[in-house]
Amino acid sequence: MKTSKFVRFLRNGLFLVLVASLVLNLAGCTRKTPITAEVKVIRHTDSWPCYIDPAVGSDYASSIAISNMYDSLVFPNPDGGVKPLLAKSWTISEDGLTYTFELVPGVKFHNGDELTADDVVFSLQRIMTIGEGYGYLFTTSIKEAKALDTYHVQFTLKQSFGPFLGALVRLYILDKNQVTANIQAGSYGEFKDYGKGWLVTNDAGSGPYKVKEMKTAEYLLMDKFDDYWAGWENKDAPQYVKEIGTTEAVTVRTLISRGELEITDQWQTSENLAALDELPNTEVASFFEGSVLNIMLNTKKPPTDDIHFRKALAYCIDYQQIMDKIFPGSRPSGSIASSTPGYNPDLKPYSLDLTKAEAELKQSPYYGKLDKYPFELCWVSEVPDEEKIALMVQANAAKLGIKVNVVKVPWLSVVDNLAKVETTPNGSVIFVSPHYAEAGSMLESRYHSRSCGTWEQGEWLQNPEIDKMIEAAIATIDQKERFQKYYTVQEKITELCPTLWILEQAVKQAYRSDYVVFPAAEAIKEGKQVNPVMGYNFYYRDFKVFPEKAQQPYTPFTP
Amino acid sequence: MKLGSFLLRRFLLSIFVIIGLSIVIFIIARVVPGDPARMALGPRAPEDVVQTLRQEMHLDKPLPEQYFYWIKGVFRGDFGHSLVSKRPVLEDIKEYFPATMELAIFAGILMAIFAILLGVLAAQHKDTWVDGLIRVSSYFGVAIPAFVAAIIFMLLFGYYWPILPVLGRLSPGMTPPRTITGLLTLDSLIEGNFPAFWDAFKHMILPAVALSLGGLFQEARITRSSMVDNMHKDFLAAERGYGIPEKIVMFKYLLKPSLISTVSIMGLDFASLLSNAFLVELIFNWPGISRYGISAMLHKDLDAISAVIIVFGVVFLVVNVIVDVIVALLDPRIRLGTARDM
Amino acid sequence: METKENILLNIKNLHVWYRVYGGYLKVLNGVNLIVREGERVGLVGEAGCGKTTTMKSILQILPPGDFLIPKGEIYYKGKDILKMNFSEIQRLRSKEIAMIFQDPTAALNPVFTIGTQIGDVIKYSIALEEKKVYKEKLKILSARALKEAYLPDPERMLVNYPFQLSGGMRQRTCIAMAISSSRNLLIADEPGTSLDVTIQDQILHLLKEIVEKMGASIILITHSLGVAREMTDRIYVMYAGTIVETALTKDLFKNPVHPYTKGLLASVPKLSGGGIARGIPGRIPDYLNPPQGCRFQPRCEHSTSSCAENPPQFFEVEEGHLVACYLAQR
Amino acid sequence: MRNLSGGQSNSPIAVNLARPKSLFWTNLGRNWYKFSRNPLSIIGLVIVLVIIISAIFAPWIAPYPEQAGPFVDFENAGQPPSLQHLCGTDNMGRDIFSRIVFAFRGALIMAIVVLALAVPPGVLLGLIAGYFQGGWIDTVIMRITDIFLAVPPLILALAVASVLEPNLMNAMIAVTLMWWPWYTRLLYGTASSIKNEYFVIAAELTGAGKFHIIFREILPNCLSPIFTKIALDVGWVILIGASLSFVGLGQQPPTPALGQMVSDGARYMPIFWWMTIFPALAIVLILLGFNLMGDGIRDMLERGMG
Repeated sequence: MKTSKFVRFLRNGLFLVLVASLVLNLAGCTRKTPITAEVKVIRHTDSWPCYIDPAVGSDYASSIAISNMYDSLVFPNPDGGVKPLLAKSWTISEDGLTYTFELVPGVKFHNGDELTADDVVFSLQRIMTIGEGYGYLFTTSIKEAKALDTYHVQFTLKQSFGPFLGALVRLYILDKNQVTANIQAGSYGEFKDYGKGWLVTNDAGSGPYKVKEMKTAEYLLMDKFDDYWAGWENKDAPQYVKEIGTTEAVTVRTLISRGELEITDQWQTSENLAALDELPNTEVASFFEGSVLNIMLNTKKPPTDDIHFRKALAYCIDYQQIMDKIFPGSRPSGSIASSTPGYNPDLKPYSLDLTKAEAELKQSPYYGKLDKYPFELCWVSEVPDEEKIALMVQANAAKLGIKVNVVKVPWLSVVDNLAKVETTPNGSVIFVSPHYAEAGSMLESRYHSRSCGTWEQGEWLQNPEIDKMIEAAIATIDQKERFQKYYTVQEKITELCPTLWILEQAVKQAYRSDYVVFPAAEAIKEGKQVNPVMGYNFYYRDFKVFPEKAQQPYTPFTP
Repeated sequence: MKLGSFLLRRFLLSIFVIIGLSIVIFIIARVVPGDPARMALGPRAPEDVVQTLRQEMHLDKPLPEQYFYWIKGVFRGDFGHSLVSKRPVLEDIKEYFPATMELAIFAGILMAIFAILLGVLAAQHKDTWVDGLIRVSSYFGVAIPAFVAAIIFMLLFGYYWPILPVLGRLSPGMTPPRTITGLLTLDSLIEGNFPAFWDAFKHMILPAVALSLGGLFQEARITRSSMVDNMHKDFLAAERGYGIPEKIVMFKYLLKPSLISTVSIMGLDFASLLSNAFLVELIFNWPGISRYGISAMLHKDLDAISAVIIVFGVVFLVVNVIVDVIVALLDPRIRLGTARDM
Repeated sequence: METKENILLNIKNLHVWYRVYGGYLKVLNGVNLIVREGERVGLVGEAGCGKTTTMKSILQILPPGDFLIPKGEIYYKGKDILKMNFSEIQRLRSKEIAMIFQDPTAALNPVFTIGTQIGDVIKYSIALEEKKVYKEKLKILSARALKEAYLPDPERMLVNYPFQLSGGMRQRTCIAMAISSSRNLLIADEPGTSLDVTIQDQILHLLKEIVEKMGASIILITHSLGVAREMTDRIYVMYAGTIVETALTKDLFKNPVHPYTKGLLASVPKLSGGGIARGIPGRIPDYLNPPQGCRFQPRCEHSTSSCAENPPQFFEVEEGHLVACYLAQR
Repeated sequence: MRNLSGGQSNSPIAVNLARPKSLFWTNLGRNWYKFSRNPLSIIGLVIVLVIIISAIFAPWIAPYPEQAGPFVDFENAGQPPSLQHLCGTDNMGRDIFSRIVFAFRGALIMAIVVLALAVPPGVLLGLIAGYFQGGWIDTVIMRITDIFLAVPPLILALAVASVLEPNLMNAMIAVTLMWWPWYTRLLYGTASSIKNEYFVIAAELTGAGKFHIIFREILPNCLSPIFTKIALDVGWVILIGASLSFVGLGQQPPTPALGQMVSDGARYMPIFWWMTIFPALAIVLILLGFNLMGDGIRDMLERGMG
């Protein structure tokens, strides 16, 4: 054939294309940007969605973002108490129903407006009306709030609420004018959408950081609010903070290995963390924020409606192995986390004891006909480690002849299922952490009848006695007395054993120790307490970054 | 011109199909248990607020009426609100759609070029090792699902031989170009921002190749066989015999008729390419509408799901029309109708 | 009278094999054929006996890839085509020899206009001396070529696609392509057989006229002896890939020697009564493993043992009348 | 490939009034010969057989059958491939090879159920539409089909599966819903061409009922294209199933499914690369096997009809 010429032409063409692309790639990859005077930045991955509207967000990522962009009247201490922030002082009426706060004058919002009592009242009404996120903290407790004058605001409570100050940490103050200027059509009467639409990607706060760019489902970029009213004595605080919306193991490891990430999220599997720990200049910081891994047992559905059956389960689980193998660094937990102020240290958590388990099971009415009562155990598909827990429990329970069906459920379905008692499974593997740093928070949101139907109570305990005890405890103003009452509530609950308290989870994240000072990590090293309020260990105002100290690999950040 | 009327007919049919599709989607989206309003506002939202939202979403009306309101919105570009992003679905779509299109178009181009190149090569070297190699690799090319290819590429070129970026559209720290078309490569070229262009381009390579593989080899096979068929046609012998140079014969007189069958299946291949994007974007963390669609599906974000599917429906219809037009342009018998006009 | 000069085409002992699954089809088995300048040569034989293959191998346009020429030479103006390089072949195709294909519908590319196709033919035949050929000039030339083939309204014809023409017009188009630039040898492969008789007749006359006008030689392939008789000076009878008999047309019809030729002549239905023709029993042999000796032997009533063993040589029965059959040997 | 009608339409001139028997059955022997002539088809067949057998006898073939279910053994988590664990172990210490073998079951069940549910209605509608071509029935059926064909099956299947509870059953329902239209379209083409065959017209003239014509005259001659498509589809159904479970909408853990194993493994890339690669290769193997076999069957049925 006389086509050889043509073919050669073709072959060369193809070859050239391939070679060219290859060479160019190599060239493209080998070029490294030289390290110059660096911007101080913290890049941190976390689970998405992240809602930066204080009336909407309440999960981990949101709490971090909000606590950095907004100020509340008080600021949480590591010991569980609070210190003044926007409120420079306050008085409490002896019946504990009236709180009066005096605001720091001259506090400026990010847009320059001054923060006044009006804004406080507005923010409170807003979160109470919308009722999402942390709203319930206040809908349940506050009767009314009014601005006495520019710098004085007064709250009147429905009934006395001991940990009110702790709860107030979650009342973030928005700029009334800015929000009302940006309301769109919505379902909240005169306030239309209450600025919800606008606040999805903007902030109206006065906090140390402000939104620079919000790319939904991708990242939140905050930059330092230079004239923050409380000033910046920490000169090495990050100029930019980027919350990257992924927990994909592959992504995270790639970012770290390319020096494009300072701190990872806390949702990495133990295998990943181990792998990350191997990397040079990368450490894994591990601390407790009161987050407890529960297996909530539906006490209204057989067989888990029987206390002996529940106890049998509680005694047959190999907690130690779970803690060693699945959540290394975690510790046993009672009905609330031991790191939560108000935890009863005298209570001994359930532990593996098969003989006790046998004994309990024998007393159960279901003993002998266990096969008739399948035990359905759901785990949240978004948290892969939960599958291991579920399978461990399944294996352990098998020793007693209890058959456990493990079911994988996406988070939103979990929320749906737990809304009704009949759709709530026998067991649900769920993490819960306190909303404000005190036992009362956890006790109320986990075991009070009021919280039935929310994902935080899969037990359907509905025990009037416990309800009363919790309310009484919370109503107590004096802390010592209050904590005593917490103790008794915990005893009572532990006795009922409505939950398998698997462990208190150590919040673990890998971070670049060579050039980032991570306060919580330091505190742990010095054996100090870390802040028990969710999100406040990522209060970036206290962070220190020294890009010039960064070892390779390091990719500088250009906003 | 017959082509015009042909297009008009296609267009009308498409409208009908889209409406039908929207009904199907609507039904699918409404069979879900659970109350969209409650889902939108969260478990702790006060009942009265949820109730007002229900009325706004017309959830209290009978289904047909609900559909009417919904479709009316859709035509006005209002796809409702996303549960996850908490903002209008349209905005999300505007944001993510270009990314997917950029990837798909690039992959499509790769597919077409290499399919034809390999096809011609195989036909040229019929029954030689070249042909054999291409045939064998085509069996694998068809048998390796895009998402498997994606993962293998990621492992190879992301870790063991890290010459290509494996995540997202642009390296962090790379300043993205101003959004004009939304296609990063295009925008950066328009801006003359070449590092950004090169970076964006490199990010596209692996996902695009993973996407194009399947169709590429199938089309290469089709091209080859139709070229081989045509090679034995008299008209080719004639054109050679009348002294038309080999290159012209090959590229003009042989390729054009042979491409008809290739192009006509390209539509289908492009469709499957786009549906594969659903998994591939997930793997390469590509911020496109497919990944958005998946997350919407996992979060039961109904409005978003419906919107994504409608969008894809439209895209496919457009693609099919384009393919038909190209085929018509290639083949006069279709364009002018086989009737004799004289 | 056999002078080298006036021999235009000389095919010597040409073998062509086709590669198929499980072996080779030995289609041409030593074809010998001579065409002198200005001569009109007929090539007759039943369908599938290798006529077209022979012609295609002259132009080197056999289907790519799956054939080979184990031995033989094709001399054109004393130069072996099989040894020519690419450009020489190119020149041959565009200046010297042109072929008119059997089925005009198949011979025209369905997806290009007549104008494009004929235009390219002219462009590249002229391009050899003139470097650039202008569109306008091309158009005029193409139109002229069509006119010479008596196509109505040539300009309009140029923008038409083959499927828009009638069979006859397609055939004329093919001819137009073949004659679009002057040629020394035309090969007409059963022109018009796919058309009805009247049109076929017109086509044949057109060819005759053209050949006379161009003073070119022509090889007319046909399976109808009638056509051959009125169109040609000399006839080659071909059977199963070999030439079995050749003679001046009048001699051949006067005394056919080879049994096959006789058979052919006998199978022409006589207008003057005689009824249905006798025809030849049997069919073309299997080319995969053809008979050892004379390929016609299995169908031949006079076959002897020697026929089966080795193929007969040519025997000259009279001036320029060669027969490959032992019957002619005496 | 329009003229698959039992070889009849290959010769439109030949007027034969006798209904041809479906050549598929009569020529089984000859077809097998054709099929076996092509080594690739045989390879495909072998692969398919291996997969089917290992699916059926999984408990005996898998070295650690118990690990294909709920099982944790953190001592052996993340073992690289070795003689004890051909494909290594996953992050819960389960033998990946065993899980792959068991995953074949789910895959095949998926294919069988989906095709069993999707083909009959698809074929029926196609036949009817094809037979009443031009009528309103035709229009209604084919327009509905168009709607379902407007978006590739994977996307709609994902959508349907996502609004239902994620599990194998719902995944199968979702895929089935998306699969029938392809058969409707196929049969529409075939049936509408066959209905103009002489033997059908003849039957009509002899006053045979519509039912008889559709099921006795037309259907038998559509068998080969149907079988061909089924043979080719098995692989694709399995692939879509894998894609669904890759996203987490298919078979739920701890029951193993290939797609789910691939995506789980991806979380541990590149540390435990074997967690991903081997299930992925298993998918490739399935597709390769069924494609090669399908091609073989198509060649033997389509070309074989002439």
